Amino acid sequence: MVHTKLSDQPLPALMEAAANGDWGSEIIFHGRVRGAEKDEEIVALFYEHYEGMAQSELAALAQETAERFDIPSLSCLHRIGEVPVGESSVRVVMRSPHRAEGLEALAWFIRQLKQRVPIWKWGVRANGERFPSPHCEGCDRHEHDLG
Amino acid sequence: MVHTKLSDQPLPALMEAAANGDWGSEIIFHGRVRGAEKDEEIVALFYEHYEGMAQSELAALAQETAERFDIPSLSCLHRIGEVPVGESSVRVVMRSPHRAEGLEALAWFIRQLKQRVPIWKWGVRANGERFPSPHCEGCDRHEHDLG
Amino acid sequence: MSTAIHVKVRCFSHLRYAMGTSEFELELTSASTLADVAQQVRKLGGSAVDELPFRLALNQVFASSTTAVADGDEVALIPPVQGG
Amino acid sequence: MSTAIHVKVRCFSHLRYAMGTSEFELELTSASTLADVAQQVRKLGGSAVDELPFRLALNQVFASSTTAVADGDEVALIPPVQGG
Repeated sequence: MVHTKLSDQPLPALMEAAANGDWGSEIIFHGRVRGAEKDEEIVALFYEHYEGMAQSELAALAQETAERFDIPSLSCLHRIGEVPVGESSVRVVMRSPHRAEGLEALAWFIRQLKQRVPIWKWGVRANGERFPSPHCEGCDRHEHDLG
Repeated sequence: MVHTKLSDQPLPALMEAAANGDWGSEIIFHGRVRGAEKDEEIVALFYEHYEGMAQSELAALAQETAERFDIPSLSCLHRIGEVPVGESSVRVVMRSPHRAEGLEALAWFIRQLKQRVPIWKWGVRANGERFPSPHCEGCDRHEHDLG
Repeated sequence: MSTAIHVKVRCFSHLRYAMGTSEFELELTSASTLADVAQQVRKLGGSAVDELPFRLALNQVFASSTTAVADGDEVALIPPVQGG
Repeated sequence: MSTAIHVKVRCFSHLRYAMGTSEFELELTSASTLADVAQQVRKLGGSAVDELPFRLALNQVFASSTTAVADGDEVALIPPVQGG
Protein backbone atom coordinates (compact mmCIF):
# COMPACT_ATOMS: atom_id res chain seq x y z
CA MET A 1 0.00 0.00 0.00
CA VAL A 2 1.75 3.08 -1.29
CA HIS A 3 0.44 6.62 -1.25
CA THR A 4 2.18 9.77 -2.46
CA LYS A 5 0.97 13.30 -3.02
CA LEU A 6 2.25 16.78 -3.77
CA SER A 7 0.19 19.55 -2.26
CA ASP A 8 0.38 23.31 -1.89
CA GLN A 9 -1.45 23.12 1.44
CA PRO A 10 -0.03 22.59 4.96
CA LEU A 11 0.22 18.91 5.85
CA PRO A 12 -2.97 17.48 7.34
CA ALA A 13 -2.94 16.43 11.00
CA LEU A 14 -1.29 13.07 11.54
CA MET A 15 -3.85 10.29 11.58
CA GLU A 16 -3.50 7.55 14.14
CA ALA A 17 -2.94 4.32 12.21
CA ALA A 18 -5.76 1.81 12.27
CA ALA A 19 -4.94 -1.06 14.60
CA ASN A 20 -3.02 -3.67 12.64
CA GLY A 21 -1.49 -6.67 14.35
CA ASP A 22 1.04 -7.22 11.56
CA TRP A 23 2.86 -3.90 11.67
CA GLY A 24 5.04 -3.65 14.73
CA SER A 25 6.88 -0.54 13.60
CA GLU A 26 5.70 2.85 12.50
CA ILE A 27 8.30 5.48 11.62
CA ILE A 28 7.28 9.00 10.72
CA PHE A 29 9.70 11.52 9.28
CA HIS A 30 9.02 15.23 9.04
CA GLY A 31 11.41 17.43 7.14
CA ARG A 32 10.94 20.96 8.46
CA VAL A 33 12.01 24.28 7.00
CA ARG A 34 14.95 25.73 8.91
CA GLY A 35 15.39 29.44 9.52
CA ALA A 36 18.53 29.79 7.43
CA GLU A 37 19.37 28.67 3.91
CA LYS A 38 23.12 28.51 3.27
CA ASP A 39 23.78 30.93 6.13
CA GLU A 40 21.22 33.45 4.94
CA GLU A 41 18.20 34.11 7.12
CA ILE A 42 14.91 33.23 5.42
CA VAL A 43 11.22 33.37 6.26
CA ALA A 44 10.20 30.46 4.04
CA LEU A 45 11.29 28.09 1.31
CA PHE A 46 9.56 28.06 -2.04
CA TYR A 47 9.39 24.61 -3.63
CA GLU A 48 9.39 24.59 -7.43
CA HIS A 49 8.47 21.32 -9.12
CA TYR A 50 8.18 19.73 -12.55
CA GLU A 51 4.43 19.19 -12.76
CA GLY A 52 3.71 15.62 -13.79
CA MET A 53 7.20 14.20 -13.51
CA ALA A 54 7.57 15.17 -9.85
CA GLN A 55 4.42 13.21 -9.06
CA SER A 56 5.32 10.21 -11.21
CA GLU A 57 8.91 10.00 -9.92
CA LEU A 58 7.76 10.24 -6.31
CA ALA A 59 5.14 7.53 -6.85
CA ALA A 60 7.65 5.29 -8.64
CA LEU A 61 10.21 5.81 -5.88
CA ALA A 62 7.69 4.91 -3.18
CA GLN A 63 6.69 1.75 -5.05
CA GLU A 64 10.34 0.80 -5.59
CA THR A 65 11.14 1.39 -1.91
CA ALA A 66 8.20 -0.72 -0.76
CA GLU A 67 9.31 -3.60 -2.98
CA ARG A 68 13.01 -3.32 -2.22
CA PHE A 69 12.58 -3.31 1.58
CA ASP A 70 9.34 -5.28 1.77
CA ILE A 71 7.39 -2.41 3.31
CA PRO A 72 3.64 -3.04 3.47
CA SER A 73 2.65 0.60 3.96
CA LEU A 74 4.47 3.71 2.78
CA SER A 75 3.06 7.18 2.46
CA CYS A 76 4.80 10.39 1.40
CA LEU A 77 3.34 13.87 1.24
CA HIS A 78 5.51 16.67 -0.14
CA ARG A 79 4.57 20.31 -0.17
CA ILE A 80 5.09 22.59 -3.14
CA GLY A 81 4.96 26.37 -3.26
CA GLU A 82 5.83 28.41 -0.19
CA VAL A 83 6.44 26.70 3.16
CA PRO A 84 7.09 28.98 6.17
CA VAL A 85 10.05 28.37 8.48
CA GLY A 86 9.21 25.75 11.11
CA GLU A 87 6.56 23.99 9.03
CA SER A 88 7.04 20.57 7.48
CA SER A 89 7.80 20.38 3.80
CA VAL A 90 7.66 16.61 3.69
CA ARG A 91 6.16 13.76 5.68
CA VAL A 92 7.04 10.10 5.23
CA VAL A 93 5.17 7.36 7.11
CA MET A 94 6.67 3.89 6.99
CA ARG A 95 4.82 0.95 8.56
CA SER A 96 6.37 -2.49 8.63
CA PRO A 97 6.54 -5.66 10.72
CA HIS A 98 9.85 -4.65 12.32
CA ARG A 99 11.74 -1.41 12.73
CA ALA A 100 14.95 -2.58 11.04
CA GLU A 101 13.54 -2.59 7.52
CA GLY A 102 11.55 0.56 8.25
CA LEU A 103 14.63 2.54 9.29
CA GLU A 104 16.63 1.29 6.33
CA ALA A 105 13.80 2.02 3.92
CA LEU A 106 13.28 5.51 5.33
CA ALA A 107 16.94 6.47 5.01
CA TRP A 108 17.10 5.12 1.45
CA PHE A 109 13.82 6.70 0.39
CA ILE A 110 14.79 10.19 1.53
CA ARG A 111 18.25 9.92 -0.01
CA GLN A 112 16.71 8.88 -3.33
CA LEU A 113 14.03 11.56 -3.13
CA LYS A 114 16.79 14.13 -2.80
CA GLN A 115 18.47 12.77 -5.91
CA ARG A 116 15.71 12.09 -8.39
CA VAL A 117 12.36 13.73 -7.65
CA PRO A 118 12.32 16.98 -9.68
CA ILE A 119 11.64 19.47 -6.90
CA TRP A 120 13.83 22.49 -6.20
CA LYS A 121 13.93 24.98 -3.40
CA TRP A 122 14.32 28.73 -3.32
CA GLY A 123 15.03 30.77 -0.23
CA VAL A 124 12.45 33.46 0.52
CA ARG A 125 13.72 36.65 2.18
CA ALA A 126 11.66 38.79 4.54
CA ASN A 127 10.95 41.19 1.63
CA GLY A 128 9.48 38.33 -0.39
CA GLU A 129 12.42 38.04 -2.76
CA ARG A 130 13.43 34.51 -3.81
CA PHE A 131 16.95 33.26 -4.34
CA PRO A 132 17.94 29.86 -5.72
CA SER A 133 19.50 27.44 -3.28
CA PRO A 134 23.13 27.24 -4.44
CA HIS A 135 23.89 23.58 -3.88
CA CYS A 136 22.21 20.25 -3.70
CA GLU A 137 22.78 17.89 -0.82
CA GLY A 138 24.27 15.28 -3.14
CA CYS A 139 26.79 17.55 -4.86
CA ASP A 140 29.75 16.39 -2.82
CA ARG A 141 28.90 12.76 -3.13
CA HIS A 142 28.15 12.10 -6.79
CA GLU A 143 29.05 13.47 -10.17
CA HIS A 144 26.31 15.29 -11.97
CA ASP A 145 25.77 14.50 -15.63
CA LEU A 146 26.62 17.71 -17.43
CA GLY A 147 24.30 16.82 -20.33
CA MET B 1 15.49 18.87 26.21
CA VAL B 2 14.79 15.33 27.23
CA HIS B 3 11.49 13.91 28.41
CA THR B 4 10.68 10.33 29.37
CA LYS B 5 7.69 8.74 31.02
CA LEU B 6 6.19 5.35 31.81
CA SER B 7 2.43 5.27 31.80
CA ASP B 8 -0.35 2.70 32.08
CA GLN B 9 -2.57 4.77 29.80
CA PRO B 10 -2.82 4.75 25.98
CA LEU B 11 -0.37 7.20 24.39
CA PRO B 12 -1.74 10.72 24.08
CA ALA B 13 -2.45 12.09 20.59
CA LEU B 14 0.68 13.24 18.82
CA MET B 15 1.22 16.93 19.27
CA GLU B 16 2.37 18.99 16.33
CA ALA B 17 5.78 20.40 17.26
CA ALA B 18 5.98 24.10 17.86
CA ALA B 19 7.55 25.88 14.92
CA ASN B 20 11.31 25.88 15.41
CA GLY B 21 13.64 27.09 12.70
CA ASP B 22 16.60 25.13 14.08
CA TRP B 23 15.19 21.61 13.88
CA GLY B 24 15.02 20.43 10.29
CA SER B 25 14.27 16.83 11.15
CA GLU B 26 11.59 15.20 13.26
CA ILE B 27 11.53 11.44 13.49
CA ILE B 28 8.79 9.64 15.37
CA PHE B 29 8.91 5.95 16.14
CA HIS B 30 5.95 3.92 17.32
CA GLY B 31 6.47 0.35 18.45
CA ARG B 32 3.13 -1.42 18.11
CA VAL B 33 1.92 -4.67 19.60
CA ARG B 34 1.76 -7.41 16.99
CA GLY B 35 -0.92 -10.11 16.95
CA ALA B 36 1.43 -12.98 17.62
CA GLU B 37 4.14 -13.52 20.22
CA LYS B 38 6.61 -16.24 19.28
CA ASP B 39 4.09 -17.81 16.87
CA GLU B 40 1.30 -17.86 19.42
CA GLU B 41 -1.76 -15.70 18.83
CA ILE B 42 -2.29 -13.05 21.50
CA VAL B 43 -4.79 -10.30 22.27
CA ALA B 44 -2.37 -8.05 24.14
CA LEU B 45 1.04 -7.77 25.70
CA PHE B 46 1.44 -7.13 29.40
CA TYR B 47 4.48 -5.00 30.26
CA GLU B 48 6.03 -5.71 33.66
CA HIS B 49 8.55 -3.18 34.94
CA TYR B 50 10.91 -2.55 37.84
CA GLU B 51 9.28 0.47 39.45
CA GLY B 52 11.87 3.18 39.98
CA MET B 53 14.75 1.65 38.07
CA ALA B 54 12.78 1.44 34.80
CA GLN B 55 12.11 5.17 35.02
CA SER B 56 15.64 6.10 36.01
CA GLU B 57 17.31 3.91 33.37
CA LEU B 58 15.02 5.27 30.67
CA ALA B 59 15.72 8.86 31.70
CA ALA B 60 19.47 8.21 31.87
CA LEU B 61 19.43 6.54 28.46
CA ALA B 62 17.57 9.46 26.90
CA GLN B 63 20.04 11.93 28.38
CA GLU B 64 22.98 9.84 27.21
CA THR B 65 21.53 9.56 23.68
CA ALA B 66 20.94 13.30 23.46
CA GLU B 67 24.53 14.01 24.46
CA ARG B 68 26.11 11.30 22.33
CA PHE B 69 24.32 12.31 19.11
CA ASP B 70 23.85 16.01 19.88
CA ILE B 71 20.05 15.77 19.82
CA PRO B 72 18.33 18.94 21.09
CA SER B 73 14.95 17.32 21.73
CA LEU B 74 14.22 13.71 22.62
CA SER B 75 11.04 12.34 24.12
CA CYS B 76 10.14 8.75 24.98
CA LEU B 77 6.88 7.44 26.36
CA HIS B 78 6.64 3.76 27.23
CA ARG B 79 3.50 2.00 28.30
CA ILE B 80 3.35 -0.46 31.17
CA GLY B 81 0.57 -2.90 32.01
CA GLU B 82 -1.65 -4.32 29.31
CA VAL B 83 -1.41 -2.98 25.73
CA PRO B 84 -3.90 -4.41 23.22
CA VAL B 85 -2.73 -5.71 19.83
CA GLY B 86 -2.37 -2.88 17.31
CA GLU B 87 -1.76 -0.17 19.92
CA SER B 88 1.60 1.48 20.49
CA SER B 89 3.66 0.38 23.47
CA VAL B 90 6.33 2.97 22.91
CA ARG B 91 6.76 6.33 21.21
CA VAL B 92 10.07 8.05 20.59
CA VAL B 93 10.23 11.58 19.16
CA MET B 94 13.62 12.80 18.00
CA ARG B 95 14.06 16.38 16.78
CA SER B 96 17.38 17.59 15.44
CA PRO B 97 18.91 19.97 12.92
CA HIS B 98 19.39 17.19 10.33
CA ARG B 99 17.98 13.74 9.82
CA ALA B 100 21.32 11.89 9.80
CA GLU B 101 21.93 12.27 13.54
CA GLY B 102 18.24 11.72 14.26
CA LEU B 103 18.14 8.38 12.46
CA GLU B 104 21.36 7.21 14.07
CA ALA B 105 20.21 8.31 17.51
CA LEU B 106 16.83 6.63 17.11
CA ALA B 107 18.33 3.28 16.10
CA TRP B 108 20.82 3.39 18.96
CA PHE B 109 18.28 4.52 21.55
CA ILE B 110 15.84 1.70 20.78
CA ARG B 111 18.60 -0.90 20.70
CA GLN B 112 19.83 0.28 24.11
CA LEU B 113 16.31 0.47 25.51
CA LYS B 114 15.88 -3.19 24.59
CA GLN B 115 19.05 -4.08 26.45
CA ARG B 116 18.98 -2.11 29.65
CA VAL B 117 15.64 -0.64 30.65
CA PRO B 118 14.08 -3.15 33.09
CA ILE B 119 10.79 -3.80 31.32
CA TRP B 120 9.56 -7.28 30.36
CA LYS B 121 6.66 -8.49 28.28
CA TRP B 122 4.15 -11.26 28.76
CA GLY B 123 1.85 -12.55 26.07
CA VAL B 124 -1.85 -12.34 26.94
CA ARG B 125 -4.10 -15.06 25.52
CA ALA B 126 -7.77 -14.56 24.63
CA ASN B 127 -8.73 -16.20 27.97
CA GLY B 128 -6.67 -13.61 29.85
CA GLU B 129 -3.87 -15.99 30.74
CA ARG B 130 -0.34 -14.57 30.62
CA PHE B 131 2.77 -16.39 29.47
CA PRO B 132 6.33 -15.09 29.67
CA SER B 133 7.97 -14.15 26.39
CA PRO B 134 10.62 -16.84 25.95
CA HIS B 135 13.47 -14.82 24.48
CA CYS B 136 14.83 -11.34 24.42
CA GLU B 137 15.74 -9.66 21.17
CA GLY B 138 19.38 -9.46 22.15
CA CYS B 139 19.83 -13.11 23.12
CA ASP B 140 21.45 -14.09 19.87
CA ARG B 141 23.75 -11.12 19.81
CA HIS B 142 25.29 -10.86 23.25
CA GLU B 143 26.16 -13.04 26.19
CA HIS B 144 24.08 -12.59 29.28
CA ASP B 145 25.80 -12.41 32.61
CA LEU B 146 24.70 -15.50 34.47
CA GLY B 147 25.19 -13.82 37.80
CA MET C 1 17.78 14.11 -46.60
CA SER C 2 16.73 14.95 -43.05
CA THR C 3 13.49 16.61 -42.02
CA ALA C 4 13.38 19.18 -39.24
CA ILE C 5 11.72 18.20 -35.96
CA HIS C 6 10.60 20.38 -33.09
CA VAL C 7 10.88 19.60 -29.40
CA LYS C 8 9.65 21.49 -26.40
CA VAL C 9 12.45 22.26 -23.93
CA ARG C 10 11.61 22.89 -20.28
CA CYS C 11 14.00 24.51 -17.83
CA PHE C 12 13.91 24.47 -14.05
CA SER C 13 15.57 26.11 -11.08
CA HIS C 14 19.07 27.43 -11.80
CA LEU C 15 18.71 26.67 -15.50
CA ARG C 16 15.42 28.48 -15.81
CA TYR C 17 17.09 31.37 -14.02
CA ALA C 18 20.12 31.29 -16.34
CA MET C 19 18.11 30.80 -19.55
CA GLY C 20 15.64 33.50 -18.56
CA THR C 21 12.72 31.31 -19.61
CA SER C 22 10.96 28.21 -18.39
CA GLU C 23 10.09 26.80 -21.79
CA PHE C 24 11.01 27.20 -25.46
CA GLU C 25 10.88 25.30 -28.71
CA LEU C 26 13.96 23.94 -30.45
CA GLU C 27 14.33 22.89 -34.08
CA LEU C 28 16.60 19.93 -34.76
CA THR C 29 17.36 17.50 -37.56
CA SER C 30 15.35 14.30 -37.42
CA ALA C 31 18.28 12.09 -36.40
CA SER C 32 18.94 14.08 -33.23
CA THR C 33 19.51 12.78 -29.72
CA LEU C 34 19.20 14.29 -26.26
CA ALA C 35 22.91 15.13 -26.48
CA ASP C 36 22.12 17.38 -29.43
CA VAL C 37 19.40 19.11 -27.43
CA ALA C 38 21.83 19.69 -24.57
CA GLN C 39 24.44 21.06 -26.95
CA GLN C 40 21.94 23.50 -28.48
CA VAL C 41 20.86 24.65 -25.04
CA ARG C 42 24.45 25.28 -23.98
CA LYS C 43 25.00 27.24 -27.21
CA LEU C 44 21.87 29.33 -26.58
CA GLY C 45 22.60 29.90 -22.92
CA GLY C 46 26.25 30.77 -23.38
CA SER C 47 28.37 31.48 -20.34
CA ALA C 48 25.31 31.69 -18.07
CA VAL C 49 24.79 27.94 -18.26
CA ASP C 50 28.39 26.83 -18.77
CA GLU C 51 28.88 25.75 -15.19
CA LEU C 52 25.40 24.44 -14.56
CA PRO C 53 24.97 20.68 -14.23
CA PHE C 54 21.77 19.03 -15.41
CA ARG C 55 20.32 15.67 -16.25
CA LEU C 56 17.91 15.13 -19.12
CA ALA C 57 14.38 13.81 -19.09
CA LEU C 58 12.45 12.79 -22.20
CA ASN C 59 8.68 13.00 -21.90
CA GLN C 60 8.95 13.12 -18.11
CA VAL C 61 11.30 10.18 -17.69
CA PHE C 62 15.07 10.42 -17.05
CA ALA C 63 16.92 9.33 -20.18
CA SER C 64 20.53 8.98 -21.30
CA SER C 65 22.00 11.53 -23.69
CA THR C 66 22.21 8.96 -26.51
CA THR C 67 18.40 8.61 -26.62
CA ALA C 68 16.85 9.75 -29.91
CA VAL C 69 14.26 12.52 -29.85
CA ALA C 70 11.18 12.73 -32.07
CA ASP C 71 8.95 15.55 -33.26
CA GLY C 72 6.71 16.81 -30.47
CA ASP C 73 8.83 15.40 -27.63
CA GLU C 74 9.18 17.21 -24.33
CA VAL C 75 12.76 17.47 -23.12
CA ALA C 76 13.46 18.71 -19.62
CA LEU C 77 16.72 20.02 -18.22
CA ILE C 78 16.85 18.82 -14.63
CA PRO C 79 19.42 20.54 -12.38
CA PRO C 80 20.37 18.71 -9.17
CA VAL C 81 17.10 18.32 -7.32
CA GLN C 82 16.47 19.73 -3.84
CA GLY C 83 13.32 18.22 -2.47
CA GLY C 84 12.78 16.94 1.04
CA MET D 1 33.92 -12.34 63.50
CA SER D 2 31.30 -11.46 60.93
CA THR D 3 27.87 -9.99 61.62
CA ALA D 4 24.82 -11.06 59.63
CA ILE D 5 23.31 -8.58 57.19
CA HIS D 6 19.96 -8.65 55.45
CA VAL D 7 19.22 -7.62 51.88
CA LYS D 8 15.97 -7.42 50.01
CA VAL D 9 16.00 -9.47 46.79
CA ARG D 10 13.63 -8.60 43.97
CA CYS D 11 12.82 -10.96 41.11
CA PHE D 12 11.31 -10.14 37.74
CA SER D 13 9.86 -11.87 34.72
CA HIS D 14 11.16 -15.43 34.20
CA LEU D 15 12.99 -15.35 37.52
CA ARG D 16 9.94 -14.23 39.45
CA TYR D 17 8.07 -17.05 37.71
CA ALA D 18 10.75 -19.60 38.57
CA MET D 19 11.25 -18.42 42.15
CA GLY D 20 7.51 -18.23 42.75
CA THR D 21 7.91 -14.88 44.48
CA SER D 22 8.66 -11.32 43.52
CA GLU D 23 10.54 -10.40 46.67
CA PHE D 24 12.21 -12.02 49.65
CA GLU D 25 14.82 -11.29 52.30
CA LEU D 26 18.21 -12.94 52.37
CA GLU D 27 20.61 -13.21 55.29
CA LEU D 28 24.32 -13.00 54.45
CA THR D 29 27.59 -12.49 56.22
CA SER D 30 28.77 -8.89 56.35
CA ALA D 31 31.61 -9.38 53.83
CA SER D 32 29.25 -10.55 51.07
CA THR D 33 29.12 -9.41 47.45
CA LEU D 34 26.48 -9.52 44.75
CA ALA D 35 28.03 -12.81 43.60
CA ASP D 36 27.15 -14.30 46.97
CA VAL D 37 23.57 -13.10 46.59
CA ALA D 38 23.38 -14.68 43.14
CA GLN D 39 24.78 -17.94 44.49
CA GLN D 40 22.23 -18.05 47.31
CA VAL D 41 19.42 -17.36 44.86
CA ARG D 42 20.56 -20.19 42.60
CA LYS D 43 20.72 -22.49 45.61
CA LEU D 44 17.21 -21.48 46.70
CA GLY D 45 15.75 -21.71 43.21
CA GLY D 46 17.36 -25.00 42.34
CA SER D 47 16.85 -26.46 38.88
CA ALA D 48 14.09 -23.96 38.08
CA VAL D 49 16.58 -21.12 37.82
CA ASP D 50 19.62 -23.10 36.63
CA GLU D 51 19.28 -22.02 33.01
CA LEU D 52 17.99 -18.52 33.59
CA PRO D 53 20.31 -15.65 32.76
CA PHE D 54 20.18 -12.46 34.80
CA ARG D 55 22.14 -9.33 35.54
CA LEU D 56 22.31 -7.77 38.97
CA ALA D 57 21.28 -4.34 40.14
CA LEU D 58 22.17 -2.87 43.53
CA ASN D 59 19.79 -0.23 44.82
CA GLN D 60 18.35 0.23 41.33
CA VAL D 61 21.65 0.56 39.46
CA PHE D 62 23.32 -2.18 37.42
CA ALA D 63 26.39 -3.42 39.29
CA SER D 64 29.11 -6.03 38.79
CA SER D 65 29.03 -9.22 40.81
CA THR D 66 32.14 -8.22 42.79
CA THR D 67 30.31 -5.27 44.36
CA ALA D 68 29.92 -5.51 48.15
CA VAL D 69 26.44 -5.46 49.67
CA ALA D 70 25.43 -3.80 52.91
CA ASP D 71 22.62 -4.30 55.38
CA GLY D 72 19.31 -2.98 53.99
CA ASP D 73 20.40 -3.02 50.35
CA GLU D 74 17.98 -3.84 47.57
CA VAL D 75 19.33 -6.36 45.08
CA ALA D 76 17.42 -7.02 41.87
CA LEU D 77 17.76 -10.00 39.55
CA ILE D 78 17.26 -8.61 36.06
CA PRO D 79 16.56 -11.18 33.32
CA PRO D 80 17.14 -10.04 29.72
CA VAL D 81 14.84 -7.08 29.29
CA GLN D 82 12.09 -6.91 26.69
CA GLY D 83 10.81 -3.36 26.43
CA GLY D 84 10.04 -1.47 23.25
